[in-house]
Amino acid sequence: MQILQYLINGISIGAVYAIIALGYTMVYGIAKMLNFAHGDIIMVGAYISFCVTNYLGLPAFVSVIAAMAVCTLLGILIEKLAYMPLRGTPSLAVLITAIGVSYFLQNGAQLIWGSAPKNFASIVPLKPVFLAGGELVITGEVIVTILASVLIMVGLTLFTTKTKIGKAMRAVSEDRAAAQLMGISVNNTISMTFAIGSALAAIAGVLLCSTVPTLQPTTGAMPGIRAFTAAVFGGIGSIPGAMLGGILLGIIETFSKAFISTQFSDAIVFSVLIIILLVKPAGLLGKQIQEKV
Amino acid sequence: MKKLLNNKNTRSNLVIYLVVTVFFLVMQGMNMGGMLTSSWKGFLVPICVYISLAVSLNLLVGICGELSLGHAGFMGIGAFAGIVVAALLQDAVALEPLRLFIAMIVGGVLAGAAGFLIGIPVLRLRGDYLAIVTLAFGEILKNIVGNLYVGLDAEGVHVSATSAKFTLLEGGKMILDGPVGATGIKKLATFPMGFVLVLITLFVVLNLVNSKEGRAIKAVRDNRIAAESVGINVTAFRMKAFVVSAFLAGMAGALFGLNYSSMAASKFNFNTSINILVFVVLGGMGNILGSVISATVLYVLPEALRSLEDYRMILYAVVLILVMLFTWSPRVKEFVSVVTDKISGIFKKKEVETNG
Amino acid sequence: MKKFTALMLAMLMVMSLLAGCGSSKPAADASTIKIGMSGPLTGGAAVYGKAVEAGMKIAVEEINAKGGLKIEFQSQDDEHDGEKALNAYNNLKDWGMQFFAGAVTTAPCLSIAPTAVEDNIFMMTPSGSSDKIPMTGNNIFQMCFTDPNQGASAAELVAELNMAQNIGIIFDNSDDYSKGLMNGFKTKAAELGLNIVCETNFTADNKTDLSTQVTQCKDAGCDFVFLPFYATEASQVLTQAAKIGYEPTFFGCDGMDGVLTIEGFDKSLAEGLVLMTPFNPDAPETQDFVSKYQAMMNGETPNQFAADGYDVIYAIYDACVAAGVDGTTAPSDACEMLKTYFATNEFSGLTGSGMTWDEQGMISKIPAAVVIENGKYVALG
Amino acid sequence: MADYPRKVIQVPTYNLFREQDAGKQPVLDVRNLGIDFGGLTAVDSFNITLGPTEISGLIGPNGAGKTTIFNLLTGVYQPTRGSVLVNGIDIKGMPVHKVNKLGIARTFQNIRLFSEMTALDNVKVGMHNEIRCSFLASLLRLPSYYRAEAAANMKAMELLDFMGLADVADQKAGSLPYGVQRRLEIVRALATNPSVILLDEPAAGMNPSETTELMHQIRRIRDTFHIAIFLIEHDMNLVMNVCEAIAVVNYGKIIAKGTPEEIRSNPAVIEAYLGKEDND
Repeated sequence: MQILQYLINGISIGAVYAIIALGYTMVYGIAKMLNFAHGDIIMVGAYISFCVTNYLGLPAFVSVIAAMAVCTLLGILIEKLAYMPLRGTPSLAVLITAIGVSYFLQNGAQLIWGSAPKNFASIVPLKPVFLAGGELVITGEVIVTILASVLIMVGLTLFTTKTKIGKAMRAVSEDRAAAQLMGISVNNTISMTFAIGSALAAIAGVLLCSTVPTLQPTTGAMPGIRAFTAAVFGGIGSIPGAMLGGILLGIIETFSKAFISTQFSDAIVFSVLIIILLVKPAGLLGKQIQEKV
Repeated sequence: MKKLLNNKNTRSNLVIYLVVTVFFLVMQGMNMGGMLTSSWKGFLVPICVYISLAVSLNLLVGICGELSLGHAGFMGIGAFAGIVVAALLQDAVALEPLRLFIAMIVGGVLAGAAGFLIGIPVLRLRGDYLAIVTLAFGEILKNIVGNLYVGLDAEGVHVSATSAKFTLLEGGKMILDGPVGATGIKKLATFPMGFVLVLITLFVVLNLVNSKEGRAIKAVRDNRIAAESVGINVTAFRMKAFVVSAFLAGMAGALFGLNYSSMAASKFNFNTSINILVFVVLGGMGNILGSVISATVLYVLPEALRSLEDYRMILYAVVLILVMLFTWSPRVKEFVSVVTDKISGIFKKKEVETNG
Repeated sequence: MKKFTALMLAMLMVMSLLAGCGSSKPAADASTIKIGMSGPLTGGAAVYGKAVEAGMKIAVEEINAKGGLKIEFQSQDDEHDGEKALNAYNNLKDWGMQFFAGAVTTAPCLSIAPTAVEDNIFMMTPSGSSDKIPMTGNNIFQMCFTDPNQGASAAELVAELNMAQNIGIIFDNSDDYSKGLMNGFKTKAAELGLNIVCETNFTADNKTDLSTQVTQCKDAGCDFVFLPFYATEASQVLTQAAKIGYEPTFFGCDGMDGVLTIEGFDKSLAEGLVLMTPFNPDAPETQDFVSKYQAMMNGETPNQFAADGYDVIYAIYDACVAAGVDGTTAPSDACEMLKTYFATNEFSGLTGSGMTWDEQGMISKIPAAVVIENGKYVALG
Repeated sequence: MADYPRKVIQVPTYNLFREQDAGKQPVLDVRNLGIDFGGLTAVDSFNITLGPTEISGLIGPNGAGKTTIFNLLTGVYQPTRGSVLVNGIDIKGMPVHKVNKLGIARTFQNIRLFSEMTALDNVKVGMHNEIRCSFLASLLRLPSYYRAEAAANMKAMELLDFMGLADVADQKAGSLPYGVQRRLEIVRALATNPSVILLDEPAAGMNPSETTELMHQIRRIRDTFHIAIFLIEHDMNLVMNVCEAIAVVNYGKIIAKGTPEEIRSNPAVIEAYLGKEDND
């Protein structure tokens, strides 16, 4: 029973990682950049949602929509101002810029919202489900997070395979130059990717803080790195891979904390990542690309 | 012709040594003359440490072309190894600079060994995957180092990975205390030793770059497949670069660890790795002098901005982004050149007017 | 790239010039003493630094409004990092600091303290609570409780009031404060025959999700959980426990203070929480401070960090007035005078009355515990 | 796959060895080589032997599998079937750099120079395994380092001079004109002291006068260094003039082998390949 409870906890935090990882994977797959500021967009999303519910007193779903709207705009803005001018330069230049953006968002958030942590009241109205005579608890957040992550994964898959914009995204991800020749606007497609990735980050932020209630300017940093790990784990660029990677990471993290060592859980999580990459260098569901000679 | 080529290399190397030496002499002179502020006195050793870290990471990122996000992990190994060694040799080696130097060498060797062990699996990967795995290893190293308990008492040295059964005899001294790290460290680091560290780093990296090993490493960066086709064992050379880089980072870490009276493993996290990477990228990839200067400037910059209080870090972020845009973005560069042309055009016009 | 290198080189030269110029200190003014403080004003621990800074600023404003000896105050960011803390301290020294009222968190304190001993600058930390800090030297003083002592008194209290059958402990393994409290508590608990059945921890890197630790305590059947860490993490534990319907007695230490004022935190979750805190914002004698603090910090209620900061400034000020230290006294002389003063005199402030310090600079004040009832602190016992 | 040649082609049994190579061990002995990519047979039953000082050509239409064969010969791909013997040693399972050490060097169809390094350094990279100077010696700048570097410089300059590239020794490889880059790649390959050199479309992108010069240079390489040359080329003029023997591949299989005259008149070749290309 104990093990089941940990499994549920693991899946729950894993599902949050999965949603963040989906955003990472989208951006990486299409813009080919490691957007280290992604975690901080999550934090902004959570703050917006917090403000809308606490200061304006509006219902939870409005706050989620507001957070998504703000993050989408923010994502596009960051992309246009900081990343777009660097298109075509070495990926390292963009990486450093992304780190600059991350510092900017963290410190900007501290200026706006202060450094005192806020306790994020869960936006999930569901009551927990008690099973096996109360020994097993499934909270509303767990249910909603898992549902949301699955819905987002399915939605994204459909979006990238069925819609015109989605197909354009895949084309840009495969071969940017060829896509441009086909009349696809690479800039617009990448902006669109950032918009979607950031909207997902907003949802992730709200769900993350519903599960783990502390909200402060650094809230997004660590989950951001974890989710990035999850994305690589599952095969970066692959939508189901991000989902699988996130869930697995959450479970491994929870289990290693519960049964091996709370101190070494980081080392264990990252060791598993390395082992996976050595066996499958492109991640669990990633495509192995052979260099043409 | 051949001589000229040699001269060119030698000359640019000499410039680097010269800049570093002049900086050292000026600073040391001002320090001895009591002209330095406390802040600057405090910066001297860390600047040397970060120069050394930036140059050694540049060997990996700029010259070898491998993105590493775990440099701070090696620094951490060096720091804690150095702290432990210095504490153990407290009585055996009375001469402080010698004890410090031994600590640095041990720190470097251990970090290099860790680099070798990590290199075996890691160097099978490339590009962004290598980056994420080095990040992971950096975190693992930090996690392991951060859970080591080392103590010294009458019985000898005790090492453990848990605090649960860790007890020392009366009068024993705790050297490393798990996540809390080391406290009560005897500060051994000095600016001259920092200068020696920078010289060693420059000597190793510059000599390596301008030798057959360096050519092979650059060849692997430029075109791995072609390098293999001319008989270069790519993995071996990536490994050499990785180990040398880790060794130097370990030495720098030992000096760093012995510059403070307390040191926690959390210092050697992802953010520190990123900071060193920022030094390298802003100084120019493969540009050793650039790394030296940018490490110095970017270390002092946030400190110089202290008077801005709350706006300090946000300004640092903005400066970072702007510098990246101005140095890399083709469009921004174009814009800047148009503007400067216009401005100089205005001045020229005025000149003409005043002349006429 | 070339241009950029040249630019950097130029900047470097300018900075080296500045390095020399800054050393000429302005002439000291006898009527004003200079107190410097460092704490985390940005980053994850900024909440503590900001609170102490605000508390200190209130005290400085009050004193300066009074007339007589004035205080010039400067606060510096140390990002909760030993390296940056030393830089901040050096910067304050350049500014002409006579007294160091910091640092806020333990790691920076441990990094600065040996240098302060070398410089013989009087240092009084408001909230760096490790016993290693005052042990560094006899000019390093503490305003807050020392961790092992507080942990021990917590255990005594639990035994005295017979609060627990099966005790669980969750602690932050990467934090000296938390470990100090935990060790003090455990040692004393063993002496008193308390029954600890579950001991689990987290570290700074994986504290985002504490559900595992809460579940572990629940599974071990703990009816009492000792939480020797800060309010932020505590609020997580309380929320997590409520989610899975786990209701033991939670017991915190002074770091737990402020749990009720975390914005957005459902106060009802903290009902019945017991914590040891020297500062009670609901007590009548603290109301003046509370209202000033709220005016300064957008209506936030002060916690013990702010109160400790406030007390440190008053303690230094009182000592200066009594010992005749003014703005022209050299820091080292001032340090000796204050050491002598504190050896024989006591201080009363927001966080207790009749506080005294031993020759090591360790404080002794009466521990007080409160229980939260109806969203207010109510004195326990 | 529709127009796969159904006709059984008579492959002439022609001794590819030059007279002076008779009785000597072939530098390259390829037996029944084949590779499949995920069920698709890219190369099959490829047999060839190369005498120690022979110039041979490998021709065939685009996509016939020529470059794949080169990749198999140099160990870039591991074959599914068959074996490659370089100077009598089977390269099976060897990494690319070890295969090179056995004496096989190559150039690339899409130039792969070390573009950020000077032409001279490119050649010195090629001489890597020849420069005898320990890691420590170069780190500490011992006299042996200076001796080795001076010797390497001299030899590299000689090699560059041999291909008429001495003037560009100090220029970045990436900034050189296309034709020069192709020749530099050949110099770099020569610098590894090979016993056989594989040239993948050495004349691609060259103008007619450059091509003519290249033809002379290829012969001169063989005559000076006494090594075998195996080249892929679409320029029939070059192939027919330079090569002493030619193998024609289509769909990964040899469809003809022989002297240039024999190939020119082979009906299967004309049908599969030359027929379309003869226009130019």
